[in-house]
This record gives sequence, C-alpha cells and structure tokens, in this order.
Amino acid sequence: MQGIIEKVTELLDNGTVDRVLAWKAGEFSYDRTPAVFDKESGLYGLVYDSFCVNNLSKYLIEESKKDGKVLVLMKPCDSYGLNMLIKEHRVDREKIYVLGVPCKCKVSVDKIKATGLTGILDIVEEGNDIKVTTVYGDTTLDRKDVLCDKCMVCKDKVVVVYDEKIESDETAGIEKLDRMAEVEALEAMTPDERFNFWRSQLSKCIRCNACRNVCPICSCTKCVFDNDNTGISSKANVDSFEENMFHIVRAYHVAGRCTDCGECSRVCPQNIPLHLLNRKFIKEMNELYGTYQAGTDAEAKDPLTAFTKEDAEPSVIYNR
Amino acid sequence: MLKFTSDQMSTLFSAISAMKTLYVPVEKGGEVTFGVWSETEKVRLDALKTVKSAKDLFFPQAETMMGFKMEGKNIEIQVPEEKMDEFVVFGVRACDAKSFEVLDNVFLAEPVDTYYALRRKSGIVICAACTRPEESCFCNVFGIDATAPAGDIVTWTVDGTLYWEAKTEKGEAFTAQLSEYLAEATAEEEAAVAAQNEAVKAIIAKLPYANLKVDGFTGDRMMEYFNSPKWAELYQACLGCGTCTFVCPTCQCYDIRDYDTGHGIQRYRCWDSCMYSEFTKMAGGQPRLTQLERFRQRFMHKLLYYPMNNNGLFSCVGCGRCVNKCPISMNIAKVIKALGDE
Amino acid sequence: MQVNESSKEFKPCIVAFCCNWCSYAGADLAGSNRLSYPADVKIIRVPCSCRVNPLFILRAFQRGADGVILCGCHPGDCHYTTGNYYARRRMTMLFSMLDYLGIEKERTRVEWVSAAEGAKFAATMNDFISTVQSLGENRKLRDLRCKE
Amino acid sequence: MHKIGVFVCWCGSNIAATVDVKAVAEAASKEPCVVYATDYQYMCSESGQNLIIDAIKEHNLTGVVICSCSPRMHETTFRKAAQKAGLNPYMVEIANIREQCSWIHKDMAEATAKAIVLARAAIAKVQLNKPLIAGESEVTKRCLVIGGGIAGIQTALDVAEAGFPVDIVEKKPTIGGKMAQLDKTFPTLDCAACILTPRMVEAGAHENITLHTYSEVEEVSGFVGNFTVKIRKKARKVKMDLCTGCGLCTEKCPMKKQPNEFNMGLDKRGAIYIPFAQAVPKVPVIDVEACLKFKTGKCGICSKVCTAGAIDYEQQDEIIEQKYGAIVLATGFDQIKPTKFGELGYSQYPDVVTSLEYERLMNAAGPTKGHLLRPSDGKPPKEIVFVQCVGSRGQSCRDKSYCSKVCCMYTAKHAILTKDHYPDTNIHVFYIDERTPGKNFDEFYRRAVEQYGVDYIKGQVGKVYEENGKLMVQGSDLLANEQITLAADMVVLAAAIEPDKTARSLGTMLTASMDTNDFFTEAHAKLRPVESPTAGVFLSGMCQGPKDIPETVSQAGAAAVKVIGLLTKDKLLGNPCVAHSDEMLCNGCSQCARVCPYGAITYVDKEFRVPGPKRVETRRVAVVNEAVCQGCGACTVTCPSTAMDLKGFSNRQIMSEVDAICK
Amino acid sequence: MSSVNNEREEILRMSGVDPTKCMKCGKCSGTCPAFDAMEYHPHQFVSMVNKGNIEPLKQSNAIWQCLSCFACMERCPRDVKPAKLIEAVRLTVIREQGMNHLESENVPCMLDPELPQQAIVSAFRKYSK
Repeated sequence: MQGIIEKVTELLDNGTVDRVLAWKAGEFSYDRTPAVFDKESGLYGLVYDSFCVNNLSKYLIEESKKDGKVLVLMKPCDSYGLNMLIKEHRVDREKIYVLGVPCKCKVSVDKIKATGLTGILDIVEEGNDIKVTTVYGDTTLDRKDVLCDKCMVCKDKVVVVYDEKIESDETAGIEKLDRMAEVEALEAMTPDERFNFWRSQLSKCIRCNACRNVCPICSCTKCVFDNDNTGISSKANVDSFEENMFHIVRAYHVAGRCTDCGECSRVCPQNIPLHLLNRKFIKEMNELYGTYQAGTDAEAKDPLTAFTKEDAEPSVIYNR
Repeated sequence: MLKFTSDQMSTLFSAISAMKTLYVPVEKGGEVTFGVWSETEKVRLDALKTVKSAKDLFFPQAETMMGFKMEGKNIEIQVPEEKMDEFVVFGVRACDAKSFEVLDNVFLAEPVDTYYALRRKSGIVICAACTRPEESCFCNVFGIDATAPAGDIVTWTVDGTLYWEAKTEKGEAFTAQLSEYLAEATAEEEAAVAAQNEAVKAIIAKLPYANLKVDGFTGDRMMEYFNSPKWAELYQACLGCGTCTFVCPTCQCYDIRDYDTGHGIQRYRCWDSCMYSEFTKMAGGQPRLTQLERFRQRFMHKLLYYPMNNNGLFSCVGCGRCVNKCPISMNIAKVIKALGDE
Repeated sequence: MQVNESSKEFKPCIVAFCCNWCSYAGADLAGSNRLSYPADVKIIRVPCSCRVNPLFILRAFQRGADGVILCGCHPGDCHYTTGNYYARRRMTMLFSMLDYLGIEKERTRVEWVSAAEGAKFAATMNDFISTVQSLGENRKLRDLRCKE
Repeated sequence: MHKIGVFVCWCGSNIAATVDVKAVAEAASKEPCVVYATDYQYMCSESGQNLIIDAIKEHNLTGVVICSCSPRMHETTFRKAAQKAGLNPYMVEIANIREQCSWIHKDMAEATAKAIVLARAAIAKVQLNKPLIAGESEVTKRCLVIGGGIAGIQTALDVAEAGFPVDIVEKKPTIGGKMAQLDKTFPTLDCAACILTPRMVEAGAHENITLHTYSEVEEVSGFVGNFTVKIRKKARKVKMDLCTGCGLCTEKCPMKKQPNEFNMGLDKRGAIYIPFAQAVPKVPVIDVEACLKFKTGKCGICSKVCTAGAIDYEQQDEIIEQKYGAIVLATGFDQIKPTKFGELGYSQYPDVVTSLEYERLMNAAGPTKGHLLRPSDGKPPKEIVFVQCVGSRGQSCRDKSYCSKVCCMYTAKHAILTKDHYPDTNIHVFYIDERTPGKNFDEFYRRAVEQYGVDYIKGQVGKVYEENGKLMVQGSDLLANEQITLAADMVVLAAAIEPDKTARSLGTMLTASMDTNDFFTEAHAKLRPVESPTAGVFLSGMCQGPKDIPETVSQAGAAAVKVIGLLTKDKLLGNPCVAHSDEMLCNGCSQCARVCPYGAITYVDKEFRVPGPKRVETRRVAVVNEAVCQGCGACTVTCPSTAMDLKGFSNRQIMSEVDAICK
Repeated sequence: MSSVNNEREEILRMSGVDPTKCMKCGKCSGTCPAFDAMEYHPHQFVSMVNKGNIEPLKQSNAIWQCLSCFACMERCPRDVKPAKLIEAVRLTVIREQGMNHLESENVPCMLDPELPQQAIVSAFRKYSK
C-alpha cells in the first residue's frame, strides 16, 4: 500500500500522468468506491486493500477519452479485461499508464455478513485474521473463509498488461478450487433439475442491469436491450422467457470475450450466479476449440470469430 | 396490546391464508423476498431486509395496464377489471411502511393511479418492529421509529412471542377476524416489549449513519445543491445501473411500453430508473444527457424536489438497501454527507 | 401409450432457417421431386447460415415455436467460403447453453443440406418433426403472453 | 403506413390443385397494411405481370407480395415488373407456396393453411423492406482461363477474338491437355493432334492471349468483374525468352529414367524434357526431383550444351498478381487408375492397361511409335478383350456413380482402329449397355460390329488371371446365360474418368460449388449450364461433367460468349443486399472485420456530437465497402450491438417472419 | 398372387437386398465360381426375385450349390448382394421344412479351427437342413 502511494505520487509529480484511477475508502471500513484522483484533489482517501474488489478496467473507456494521461491501478484479474478493451479498440492505450498491483485475494463483505455478523462497525485485517467489531459484539474470522468466490478460483496472479508493476510475494495461502467444478455439478444434473435451478435463480432477476453495466466486455455504445429498434428491448422481465432471454443473450454476446472476472455475480443484488453462464461457454470452447483465455493478449482471435474445418458439429451436444 | 397465543407462526399464517392471500418474507433461490405464504415456503421473518421492498406488492415491477386485440382490421381494447381480492402482507419493517406514505402522495393524488389505489385498498399491512438493525440502517434520520412502524397492524416479537396491535380501522376489523388466536397481553409483557424497543433504539443510536444531518435540505437552497461541484466527484464511479432504484422502497418512476404478442398488444408498465440513459426519453431525446445529471436527479428528487412538493417529507426512508447493494458502494448516505459538509 | 397418441396429434410449429444457396435450393428440389414432409415446417430464407443470429432462434421459441432447425451448405461448400464454419461454432455454443439451462436440446438442430440433396432435406425435416413431436409442446422457453 | 398488394399465383394447377388460392388471397387481404389481394392463373405470364403493374399503379402500392413458386425461379421477373410500375424492385417479397407448399403437401386444408402462414410472413417482412439501389462496380476487361486443354484453349481463343485479353493458367509445362494424348477421335477418326495443335499454336501466338504454363492459381479474391488472382509461375529452370526449343538439352540429359507422363509412363524421359514434340510453348522444363544437378549439385550438362544460355538453375517460383473481370474453369479430367479392382489384375499384369494407355500404344508419337505391341514382352497381341464401365455407374466405394459417357465410343474406336491396322486380331468387348446417343455414333458402333466383326458380349468380367502366359478373362455372357472364359493377350479397361484433383481446391478458392463427385455445379442445370452459381465464374469442358470433344468445344464457346457478355459491360450492378453499419451504434470493436471473408469492412475515426462538456468525441466506427461485400451476414451476428445489419435480410425483417410463422 | 408377393417381400426383408438397384451388368455371374453347377445364376436370382418368380428358385439345386463365397457381393458395382438373396431363398426353403436345425451342443465338435468364421456360419445355415 505504501509503495503504491509512493509510486503514484512520483508519477503524478513528475508529470508522467495527470490523473489516477484507483479506489477510495468509504464510510465503513469495507466499502470501496472507484475514484479518480489528481494533483489538485490529492490522493486523500486512496486505498488499496483486501476490499478493493471492483474491476477498474471499464472506467478506462471514459477516462482515456479525456485529455491527459490516466494512471490506473491494475489487479491481475482485471488486466485481462483491459487487454480485451485494448483489443476491441475501446480504450486508448496511449493515454493510460498501467501500474500493476499485487493481489493476495480479496475479502468478501457479503461472506462476512453471511456468517451472521450484522451491525458491523469496524473490520481490521491482521495477517490471516479478520477482526470484526459490531454493535452486537466482536468476532475474529479466518481470512481464508471469507475470500471472494472469484478469488477461490483465481486464474493467476499475473498482470498481463502494464507499464510498470509493483511486486509482492504475499499470497492468500489457499488452495485454489477447480474453476469448472460448479459448472460440472450443473452438467451432472438432469435437464429438469438444471431447468429448475436456473428458473429459481433467474426468476430473481430484477433487470437492474448491474451485471451488464459493470462488465468490462459489455461496453456497447448502446445495448440491444436499451435499443427500441432491435425489437428485443425491455426494461423488466415481464415474462419468465425474458429472464432467460436477457441472460442467454448477454452471456452469448460476451462468449469468447468474457475474461471470467466474476464482477457480474458479485454485483448482482439478487446473488444470481451469472458467472456460471459465462463459464459454461468458456468450458465448452476450451473443450471443443482448444484452451483459450480471453484477454491474455490483445491480438488473438476469440473462438467465435475463428474456426477450423474440423470443428465439432453442433450434434456433439446431443451425444453426451 | 394483544399477543398471539401459539408459538407456531404457521398457525397464524395458515389462519390468515385461509381468508386472504398472505405475503410474507420467504427465501427463494437463496434470497429473501415477499412471496405468497404456503406450508412449503421457507419463511424468513428473521430477515431484516428483503431484496426488493414491500413496494413490489402495491406497485409491482411490471403490470399489465390494458390490452388491444386486432381482429382483421378491427381493434378491440381490453381493460382489466377494477376488482381485487383483499390480501395481507406480513412482516413489513418501519422503513418500508413509511415508504407507502411517500408512494401514496404520488399515486393517490389527483389524477389517482387506479392500479395502485386498488392494491392499496385491498392490502392489509402488518408490520414487524425491528429487533436487530444493522450498519446500513438510518431510518431514524428521517424520523422513523423502527420499533413503531406505521401499518394497519403492528407486531413485535419478544422472546419468541408475537405481540399485536391494530392501528387502523382496517387493522381492527382484521384483528377481530383472528380473535381466536389472539389474547390480551399482560402489563408485564407490554413492559417487556417497551424495554426491547428501547434497547433497539439504543443500538440504532450507535450505528454509523445515525447522526446524518438532513435539516439543510430545504427548498430555498435547491439551486445551491443543484450547482454543487460535489456531484462531479460523487457520480464519477456510477455505473448507471438501476440497482439502487429497484431496491428502493420509494422510487416510483415507471415506463409504459407496448408488447406485441403476435395476437395483439399488451400495454404494461414497469419500473424505470432515472439512472438509465434511456430514462424519460422523448421524441427530442432524453432531458438528462450525462450520467452526472441523471445521478444528481435521483438524489435531488429524494432530498429536495419531493420534500418541496410534499410538506418536507423526504422520499428516502433510510432502509439502507442501496447502501448494501450498490456495486460501487455509492449511496444516498454518502451523498447526504458530502453535500451536507458544505 | 397415451403419450404416443397425443404426440401424434400434436402439430408442432417448426421454423427452418435455410441458406439461399444450398439448403433453400435443396428444399426447392424436394418440392420439385414431390418429396413430402409435414406442413408444420415453415422455411425462412437467409443468405447464409452465418446470417442466423441466436436471437432469431430464441425469438422463435419465445413466439411459440416447438423446434428450430438451421440448414446450410456442407462445411467447405459455403457460397461465402466460411459462413457455415462460423455458424457451426455459434450454434454449437447456443445449443450447449440451451441444454445447460435445462431446455430440451433436441428442439434445435443444424443440418447441412446441399442444393442437390432434396431427398435429404425432406428426410431431415421428417426426422426433426418426429423428434419434436415426441418432445411435445415447448413449455420451457416460450413467452406466455404470446399464447393465444 | 404501407399499402401492400398480395398476388396469389395458381401456377396453373401446380399450386391451385393443392392450395385454395382464393382462400389465401382472402386471408391475406385481412392482414395489416394489405389493401389489395388477388389470385391469377400465371402471375409470371405477361398478363400476370401486367396485373401486378396495374395494381401497383391503381392502388399506389408501396409493397408487393407474390405467393408463387420459389424466389429462385421468378424473384427477378417480379422485381422487374415492380420496377416497370415505378416501385423499387426490392419492395417485392415472394412467398414460396409451390416448391415449399403445394408440391409437397397433399391435404388441401393443410397446404392452404401453410400457404397463408407463408404469405403472412412475407407480408410482415415486406413492411420492413426498404427501397434498395444496387451499387455499381467497374468491370476489369480481362479474362482468366484456368486449364489449357481443348476447353480452355477454345474459350480463350473465342474471348480473345472478341478483343479481350485472356490469360491461360496451365499447371503442366504445355497446353494441350488430354486431347493431345489421344490418337484419333470418334466417330470421324481424324487425328487428334492434327486438329488440336493448330489451335494450340494459335493460342500461343494470339496477341490477346498470355500463356502461364507450369503455373497454378494460388489465391483468388474479389468478386464478379473485379477478381484479383495470384498465380504461381513455377520455376522451369529454363528461361522462356532465351530458349529456342532446339531440344539438345533433352537429348543430352543423362537422367533418362523418368516415367514419361505424356505416354502414361509407358516409356521414359529425361530430367529436362519437353512433354511432346508439338508442345506450346516448346520450352523444356527441369524436373528437379530427378535432376542430378539438383540432387547432387554435379552434372550441369544441359547448361553446357545450351547455346542460348537458357538454363537457369537459380530460377525461383514467381508470383504474379493480376485483376480479372471473369474466370473460366476448364480444369478437365483424369482417368482413374483401376488399382482398386483387384479382380481385373491392372496392378498385377502389365498387359492389362487402361484405355488412355492403349491410346498411347496406338499413337504414332507414342512409346511404340504407333505399333501395337503389348507392354510385357513387346509382342503384338492377337486376342484383345475390352472391358467397359470399369469404375463407372457403380455404388460401391471404388466406383463413380455416374456414366463416364465417352467409353462406349472410344472403345468402339479402339476396336475399329485395331482391326483396321491388324485385321487378324480378335477383339471382344464386355459391355453392360452400349450408349451411343450422338450424331453418327450408333452407326460408328454398328460398323465395329458389322464391318469389323468385333465380338460384343453383354455381360461383365468377373476376374482376370494368368494361365500359361495368357490372360484368362472370366465373365458372363448374359444373353447366352453362360459363364465364359477367354484367353487374351491384352485386356483394356475403360476406366472411369474423374474431375482433375486440383479442381476441389480451386472450387474452394473461387467459392464455386461442386457436387459430391467434385464436378463443378452449374448455376442452373438447364438454363445456365456454363455458369457457376458464383457470379463471374464460368465452366468449360469436363470439369462440369463428362463430355466428348465436340460437346466440350461447344460448351467452351458458350462459356466464352458468357464471358464476352460480361466483359462488354463497363459497369456491373451489385447486389444491394449488403451489410451496413449504423455508426451511431457501432463500438468499433473490430469483431465484424474478423469474420468478413471479403475484407469488406474497414474502420474510420469519426467525430460525433455527444452530451457533456466536450460536445464532440472521436469514435472508431466500421464502414462497409458495398462493392466488396457479398451479403453473407457473418458480421451481423458477431456484432453485439446490432449496429451491423444486412439490407434486405435485416434483423427486424427476419424476426418479423419468425413472429408471423410462430403466431 | 398376394402370397407370391408376400414371399418376395419376405425374401427382400430377410436379405436386405434391393433388386431394383441391379443394372444387369452380369458381373456377379461373371465372377461366380459355382456358375456351372448352378441351374440359376446369381444375376437370375436378382431378376427372378424382383419379378416374384421365386418358386423355380426354391425348387432348384442352385440354392444348395452356391458356395456363399460372397464374391458376387464383393464385386457387384451396384451393391446389390446376390449372395444374400440366394441365402434368403435357401432360408425360406429351410424354414418351410421346419425342425432340422443343428443342436447348439453339437456345434463345437463339428468345428474346424482352420475355417474362416464367415464360412462356418454360412455352412451351418446351408447344410443344417
């Protein structure tokens, strides 16, 4: 944290960058808001800790349109999204200075609350301990138990695009879970069970569009669901079909482009496991068309804009 | 004050649902929401906040207003019936109960929104006093007593016993229908209820947002707030999603849309969000072109425009849902603080 | 047994997207050769199988289709050289997602039919219809508002 | 608000017998925007078209739906009619109620109901149609002919005579093709070389014809009128401009052990060789696989003996790029090697030969200098058995399903020529059917039987085996209902012909479709037999299907006429149903360009007015080159914001059809 | 008539042969090693079964003279499989005679380990009358 502040201050002072996109501390000890700092405002409130979970890459679309150069703190998993934005010409790389920052997995407040804690007044992180003070009493939790779900299946800890990076050998000390285990569990169900699972999940959707708006890949100038001329626009799930439709189409539009950053599931107010839709596509593409990780670089063709003459026929779906 | 004589809530619920449709907080797909009670539903009276507020029952996220049917080249208009069976909603918190007042001011003022009015007339609100407020709560800021909600009937739960008090005529009448399950509470028991209420209020006073100041949001300072440079900083991270709006118990904006079913048109209305870029889009475009303007609109409306038109009643009830759910942790409490600092 | 009886009476609504160059011509050839298949199939002509957006398929189900089939040139024979290769991947992904959501995967199909394969076109349609008939009405993926 | 007219065609009884056309018109008239609906016996007839024209004028129609046969039949007819009435031709939609309705359904009620749905879908679509105006593109007035056999030569000559430059690409070192290998031609028995070589020379010398021999097409891009082709000119290792064709090098080459392709491997050639005496160009080529200089670095005799200094061991392949307005495929054929027919002993016995090998054995320029000598011991054969239909007309994996068409006639020719030269030879022909449907063909065959006493046996050969130095041919004589065994000195197999192996890759490059046998398909089997479905690509000769020389030549001429017709035009009207990007929706993400097979999409930075303090922002947006776009629509699906749409098949149009069908 | 037709259908069903595919080239009979021993030849089986003229075939020795070597099947360019037809006619005769099938327990002692599998099966069918 201190190293980051120093580096940022240096780059701001020597004129390399004009602004800094980072996280700002909030009212509680855990709420972090993406924010832009500059020389004028100073770095007051800039924070980088276990609660800085938001993916900042999408903000660069707007930030890189502005004059001057913006420094961005880039966590490993968010850097894939940035590469995709570069690949799709959505950001101006020249106007961005990427400072890679290390990540030892983020802590999920929702998971802390799910242990039954409420009325939280303060959370202090000490090594592997998360000390929580609430109006109803104090508790200490093991950090490993309250890590974000997406961190439990982390791709790796490498920032894939950067101008400079700050290294750290701190790790969360956890054993990574199999990223596809949840998808496989669903695949193992009968179609009716799967249908019921998704019905119970998707019927919760309130069409707040948080998943779409937070997604670094969903960066359309105008989304098809907001565009009355597409014939499929809608603001609410009036029928259960529309719940399916919205999420199938969204997953499909980002298929082959989704970096699996997990933001969609994190921001969902109804906690719908939306990442399981994206991950299904990732799994299928990996299995049928070869392993591919979107955002590893800014050039490779994604599986849906490529083909081989020997590709599996769609009937491969029926035969399993 | 009455008390419910059984320790099985399901006894009460089955009695109510024998008479009317009963909505209670139930868990569906891991989240708590108001749903129709049945023996098989997982009731979650312990949940402090449902994801969507009780507003959904009176002003549903989507509702059909009318239909048009085309037969050859003739058009037939189908208007829904203006009749509805009475229903009961149990477990409404003080904040949500207050939100009905905010909504009534909008929908029941002339011209009356008949769809909303019909639901309000048909619905009996049974409130549940809070026992375990959390850090995102700040209803007290708006003068709401979490232990004395404003419903047709108010209930308190102390040591597993449900205490009951009818507050309106509608509430009285309904209470009478349930007399066989209710008995007069003793003075001691009433004292226990009061004691618990005091304890809850003491907790609320300790919560981080308990001391937010909203006195400064007065109509005469409207332009000052409108032109505040703080907005530029506050809106910066806003994703423009509708989460805050859709979990908010007082947001009342809607869009009216026509859906072509292939056999005719269904005209329905659905919640809209002033955070959306397409909000109030008209032939000439939308009036608020930037996210800053849209962001500002939402809070200006909650804290200034609405109170100015409704005798100082804020259209925020401090439920804290937006505090919990905003993807970027921006919320009205932060706005109040930031603007209030001036 | 009763199921069979009712499924026989069930007239499914089937949408067939056919590419202009091969499959639509194949359908025409089936017609010229008087090779019959049930009237439940209605063909929509598209320039190439790669023109078929998953939206169209979802739309068909929304509106009450019981099955959707996409026919294009055989891989390697695409009039536009590569269109059907893209279509193949796109449809594989879409079908896999529908299956993942618990929707009967047999309601969707891709079949390559050349302009010379009138008989294959008719046989494909007959087979697809009987598959969809055995599945019965599409209930999982349709918009109830569109039901008359 | 549209005003739509619906016209339901009876197609005589083709539609009206199964579809209640009146009911269709009646139902259509109730659809939104339909102001006029009628039915008529033959909409495509002149009076039918006039009916449409009059209705458009009278009712001020803005859209027209014709319920008739397939749009592949008459879409153009009806579009032209609409245009005559002042309506944009793309405001016409066809509901295919013949091929896809009346012809396949028997139940009138069912067929009528379906026809109504199809009409409804077309009505729904036409309401979203927009007037389209076809773009124009320049025509490059140059023709490429791929293949330098008689088909290619004839097409090239005809096109060149009309004044257009033509390039011939031939993969072999000389033009001439298969016809150059033939001895005599049926049924007139004139010498193939005598009639072919003048044409070869003419092609070689024609001011409008450029020969690219020993060359192959490497890459094709573009579209009708505007093809760009890369041609690989393989290194001959001999400088064409210096070589005098004296042939000294070929005589002196020490590596004379190479099987001579021209003589079907029946004799040998050197590592540097001229395929045959009348080759055009008469320039040798070095077979680097066989050449000692290339294998060991030593030798170099050819270079030493060449007085012109034409030998160039350093010569490299050269890629040339050229633009063409039209491309003619004249890739010809090959005869299969009947190695899979073990029972016929082709691989086992040298005296079992294919007819093309026999052709060379008969030819004066052949390995035996025109003396019929059998390959095994060089003795003249006395008993010869011909077997027809080897590998043709079959359904097993070793057979071609089609009739090779020329075998009956050339077998008769072989029999006659053999008997003519060697009257004491006994000739037997096993045949299944004798197919002689051509001018003077049957007479020719009858001559073989009646005049020359050739023994035609109705039946097939079951096996060939050797016994006492004789080839024993066991077969059935169906008319006698006997199994017979003949002792032969030679067996000649009329092996099936097949399209040249390179045709498939060319087909893929040109997007010219092929049938399952790898013959190129024609745009219409009856009405457009020399055009490929891909505009600007024409078919000449055997690559389209088996045919004899006169048929090939007439098809070559027909293809030339089509080419000339195209090249005479200065501009071509394009297909207006092309992709279009809505720049207000475009994200500039480049996904569409990644799937475009034509490279038709480019990106520009464009300024847009935006809300906010800056008022203007520069955005990268896609632009479609409408002349290059072929309208496949691959880009439209890749575009997540639906900025990219296809004119004439827009998202909304297709969805409206879906809606109408699923109603 | 109908019984003749039924017999034809039954033989076609048993053999899986479509005699209309035959182009009458005679290759089967040109190939057949047992041609001279057979009263009716393979190509005749195809055309006679197709015409429903089955009785003479059933009565003839040809069905027992066929070696079931399948050379005709191998060589047939049209994939007609005359040997299967012959076998089907033979089987029809055997079925009409009833009973006299081999007992399964007697099979092993009759096996010659040198015999190809196909020949064993054909031979059992043929000689177990």
